[in-house]
Amino acid sequence: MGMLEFFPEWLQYHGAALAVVLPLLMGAICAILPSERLAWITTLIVVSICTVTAFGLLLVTFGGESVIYKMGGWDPPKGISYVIDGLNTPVIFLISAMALLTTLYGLPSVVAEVEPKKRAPFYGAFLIGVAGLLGMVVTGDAFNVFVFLEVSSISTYVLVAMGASRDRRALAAAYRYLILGSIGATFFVIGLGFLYMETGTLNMADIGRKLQELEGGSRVAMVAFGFITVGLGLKLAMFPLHMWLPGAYAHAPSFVTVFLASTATKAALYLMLRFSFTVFDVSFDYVLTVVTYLFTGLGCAAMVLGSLQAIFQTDARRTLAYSSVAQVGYMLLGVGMATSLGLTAGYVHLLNHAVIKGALFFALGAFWYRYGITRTEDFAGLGKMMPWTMGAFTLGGLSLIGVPLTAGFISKLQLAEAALQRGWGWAVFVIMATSILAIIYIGRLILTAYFQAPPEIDGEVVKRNEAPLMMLIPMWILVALSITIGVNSDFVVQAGQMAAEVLGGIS
Amino acid sequence: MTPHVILRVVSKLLIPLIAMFAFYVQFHGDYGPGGGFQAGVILAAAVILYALIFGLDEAKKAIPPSWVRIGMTLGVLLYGGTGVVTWLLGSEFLSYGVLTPDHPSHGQHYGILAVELGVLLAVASVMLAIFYAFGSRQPELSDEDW
Amino acid sequence: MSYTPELALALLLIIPLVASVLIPLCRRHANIREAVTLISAALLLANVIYLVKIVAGGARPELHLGTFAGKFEIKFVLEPLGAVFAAIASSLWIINTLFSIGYMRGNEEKNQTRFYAFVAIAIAASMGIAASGNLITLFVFYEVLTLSTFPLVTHKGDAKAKRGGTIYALILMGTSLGLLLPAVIGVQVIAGTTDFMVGGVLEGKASMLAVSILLFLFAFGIGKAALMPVHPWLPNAMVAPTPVSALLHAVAVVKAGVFTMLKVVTYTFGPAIATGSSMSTILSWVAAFSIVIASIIAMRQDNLKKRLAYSTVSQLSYVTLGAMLATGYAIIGGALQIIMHAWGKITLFMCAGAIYTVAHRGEISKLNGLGRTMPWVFGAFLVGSLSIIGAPPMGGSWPKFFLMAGAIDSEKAILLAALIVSSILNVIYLIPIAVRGFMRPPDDPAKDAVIAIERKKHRWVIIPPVLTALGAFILFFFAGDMTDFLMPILPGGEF
Amino acid sequence: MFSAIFENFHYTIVIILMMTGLYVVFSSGNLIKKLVGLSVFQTSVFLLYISIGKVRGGQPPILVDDHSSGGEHASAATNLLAGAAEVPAGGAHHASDVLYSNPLPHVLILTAIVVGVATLAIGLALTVRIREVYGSIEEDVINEIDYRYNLEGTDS
Repeated sequence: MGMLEFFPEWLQYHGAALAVVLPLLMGAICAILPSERLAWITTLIVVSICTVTAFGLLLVTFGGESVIYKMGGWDPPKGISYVIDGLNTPVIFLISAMALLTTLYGLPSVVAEVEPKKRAPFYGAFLIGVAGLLGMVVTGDAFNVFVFLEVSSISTYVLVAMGASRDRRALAAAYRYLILGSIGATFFVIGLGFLYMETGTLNMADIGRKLQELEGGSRVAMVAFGFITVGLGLKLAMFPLHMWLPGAYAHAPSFVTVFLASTATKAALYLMLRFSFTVFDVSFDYVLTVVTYLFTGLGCAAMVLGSLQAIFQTDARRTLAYSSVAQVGYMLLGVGMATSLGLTAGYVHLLNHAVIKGALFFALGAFWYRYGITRTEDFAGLGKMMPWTMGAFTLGGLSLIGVPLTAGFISKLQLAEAALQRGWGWAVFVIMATSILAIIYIGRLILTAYFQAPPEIDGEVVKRNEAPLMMLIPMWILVALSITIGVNSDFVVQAGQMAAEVLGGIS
Repeated sequence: MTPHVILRVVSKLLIPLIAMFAFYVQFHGDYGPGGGFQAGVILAAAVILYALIFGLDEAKKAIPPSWVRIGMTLGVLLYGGTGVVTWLLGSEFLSYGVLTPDHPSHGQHYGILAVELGVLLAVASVMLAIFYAFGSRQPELSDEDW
Repeated sequence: MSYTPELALALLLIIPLVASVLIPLCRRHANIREAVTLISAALLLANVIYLVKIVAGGARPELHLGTFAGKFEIKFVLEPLGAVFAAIASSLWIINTLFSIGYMRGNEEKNQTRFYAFVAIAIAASMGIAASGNLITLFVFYEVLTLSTFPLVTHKGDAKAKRGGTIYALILMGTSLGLLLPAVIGVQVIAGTTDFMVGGVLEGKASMLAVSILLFLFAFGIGKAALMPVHPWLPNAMVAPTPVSALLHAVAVVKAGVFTMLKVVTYTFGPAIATGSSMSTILSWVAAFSIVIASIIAMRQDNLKKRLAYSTVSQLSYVTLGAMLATGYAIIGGALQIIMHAWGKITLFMCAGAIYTVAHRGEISKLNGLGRTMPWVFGAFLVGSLSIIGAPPMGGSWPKFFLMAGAIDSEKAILLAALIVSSILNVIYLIPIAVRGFMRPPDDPAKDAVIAIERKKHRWVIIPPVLTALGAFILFFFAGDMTDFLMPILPGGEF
Repeated sequence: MFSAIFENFHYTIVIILMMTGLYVVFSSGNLIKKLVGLSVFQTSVFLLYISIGKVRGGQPPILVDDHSSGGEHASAATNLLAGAAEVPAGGAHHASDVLYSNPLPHVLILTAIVVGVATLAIGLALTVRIREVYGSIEEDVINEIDYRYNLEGTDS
């Protein structure tokens, strides 16, 4: 890793804290900045620094090392430690890079969708949300996870509610998200309480060690695992705990939707992995049972029912939101296999899906920006009205379906292979059947866009009006990335294998 | 608004006491129960009481909302800034020991003081901000319609 | 860089891809645009001929493009079957381009640039399929072919095109993602590789049950082979302009399907395993059933293109039947059928397109006496029909002969009967079209006189079918060479 | 059986509060009442945490011995944490001569309370806004309005 030389020694160690602290502090400053442009520039600089830092950390772990950052100089398990290892650096990088892209996209988008007075605080809330997500991924302390989980959630509620100036349903959606999100977080914290009762420590690695010594622990540990699973399940929109997701994605400002869709559920899923496989361990009966039957079962249910619901939506954002529920199902299925291959596949899909969904929601945001379109029937003629954006949407859609030479194909290939290796032939058919459902709900949008004439207003055909460059660039970066992964997926698969190595799983 | 004279007199007596108590809790947090969180809430309670008795506008004159907003940020920055200083001194984030290298426990003392002060500022400001935000909304319906 | 077989192999893909990039760049100048297509087609053909010679000499040029998704490899290896497919697709691309120029300009179709660009991509995908060295590469290009032909099928962009295109995409993508991909991954998991090897890779690794399941998945997963009941996409794809139907639905797409079928049976399963499974017997019955039923449906179609489409469904199942019988004769017969049917069927489609361009008629019942006005077209149609039917001395007679020999070899009298019945049905639904054109009196001689004048303008829709008809005839004499060329695909290298 | 309930009465209370809170959240259609339920639910968790920090016979975790020396300060804190680890096991005897209750859950729950307050504040703010734009804080009514909006695509 020759590139690592560009990153100072200091950053390789302190980067873990920097990536969290910087957006947190700057978020607070952003909230009181007088000018929105200033706030935007601050945000851009901060997330750029985070991205570079995250990239450095990624290189460190690709080099096969892991870092334990001692917050406040206290040694773990007493102090809070931040852990950088193969499991979380890809997610850290994903979150910060997506934050960077959405910030670029936000320049036109936020102006269109958020009231002028609220824009600077909006960026503040966004930065704090980024800090929360990064924090919950980076921290090695279980209670700290809860704190950051809530930091990110609370800022997310605010961000979703900001959609109210565009669509009042954002308020109801944010409220629903708040109730369910808080219940989820509370369940999680109850679980942590039980875990603390069982082991007397909050350091995740230490809990893991103690539980190993206790060989899985007593019923208290089981209850703890149950609560944590439900709590995180709510956060990651595990079927049937996904009720908050469609509304939140559909009515939030486009900016927020993109960021949420590509990072929030992913970070929660990362935590689920972390807790199920490293804090607890699949060698414990109850964990294995939950992972094998619950994750797989609910994953498959999500894939089928989420895709079916996606087909019947009249709002394009809702279609994609339900599709996200289904895609989380794919990840859970991979995780549910609990084999090294399955974990790799689930993790790879986690990364790929973030790229794909990000591109798709970027495109939807651009449609709204130019023509105020969200309903599927209004897609008529978009192929002519916004060829570049619709092109990006089409390529992203194909990737979601899982067409070869796109990222989605890599995910499905890996998942199917892992399923067969595990001896789960039926799972392959669920995967493929839901791909066919994806053809239907994506195809419907694409066909409407290309095969129906643009609408007429006052007898005049609506003219071509492409999205601004600041929207097209991040959109096409993700589309290009999706195709790059489809052609050469080595680095993503390598990240997946690295994560699977940390997780272990059953052999 | 002309509040009841008893309330006015009693509150005038109480508010300084409440503020004093807040600072007691704040600084005694080192040795006993207390700290920035609790002190912040108590401090905010003093202002809120003032607002309840004399009206929101009076309270806003005393503590303008812009101060509150700056207070929030300042609190967070004081907390984070302490960490940044320890960073600049070449140690981990919030590792107070480096503040006074020859006597680490003193550094810890100063560090925690700064951090708790930040917490006090932030919590008090946030509490006030929430109160102002809710209190200053103009209900577009009359009370009977609720 | 010297011209090596490896480079030639890469050029197979590069030439049409470069063409697909250049074509939109020259969209302002129609003549240059068409010239680009023609030149790249010619270059491609020259390249393929070189490769065919190399392969005939026993070499198997290889090219690795790297791996993706862990252990799956993108890899090209050219072997006789692939060389044959590449040769058909590239040679017919030239003739079809000539025809397209005549047709697209004659009918003043819109978006011609898009049309030529996507045809070039489709050809690139076909080349990818032909040269693929393992199943996963094949699958990738198989999907690319589906997607790149979608804009061609829906070229007209109206509601009918949308409906046809939807069915086309849904069935082809549904079967490939739903059945073919699991089968491919199944092979990878069971055999540890998806490479194509003479004699198969599953020998001794898969249980009989697994072989049966995989065979089933492949048979229906390769939707492009149009085995009943996954055939409806083919008649529905006829909403496309005729050059598309001609090139893609007589040559590239459907042939990609049956080619995959043959390749899978010979190189993945290996004839020995394939014949041993009772699933192959069942599937050969399905194929026979498809042959007969599709012929019967074809008889009932009045729309010329629809009739040809069902005829294609029927003829494709010959190849599937050959693959499922999996004896030496049957496999070679299937491979020959790919070649012969391509030349025969493209003739018929081009004739249909010529009739549509010149006379604006698409229904068989309206063709009375038209043969007198358009003798060359109807003559070519007759020759093509005879080749499809399998009447000597047309190229199409050889595959029928080999397949019957294969059916006799494996002692399946019913299949033999099905082949014979089908030949009779072919006569019934194809010959009357030409007969109607030559023998019946015209419905409206005045109109036909106008057509006779009109005809002169449309030289480029009439010459290509005549050329391919000639080809279908000449191929009869080269069957021996082709058989020798294909022989190495059989384990042991003999029948 | 009853004795088990009374011996662990703190758990009983926690469970009752928890179930009450959850029930109110899910059953009530009024947005404010839902928030009340949520707060009750969260409070039950605070109680749960605090009750597990209690060590039988333990004193409030305030240093009674000389705290002039920073070094000892730190070591006492360390002991507290070490003690915390042994709490669940039952017997909490350690080197220090004073038996402290475990302070860590208190600290944790302080954070959780702050989080709860923030959530509540945002929930209430949202409710106020919802009341302004929908004219109601009953979930059924809001859903009905949204449903009609979805069907008709306009704000009639």
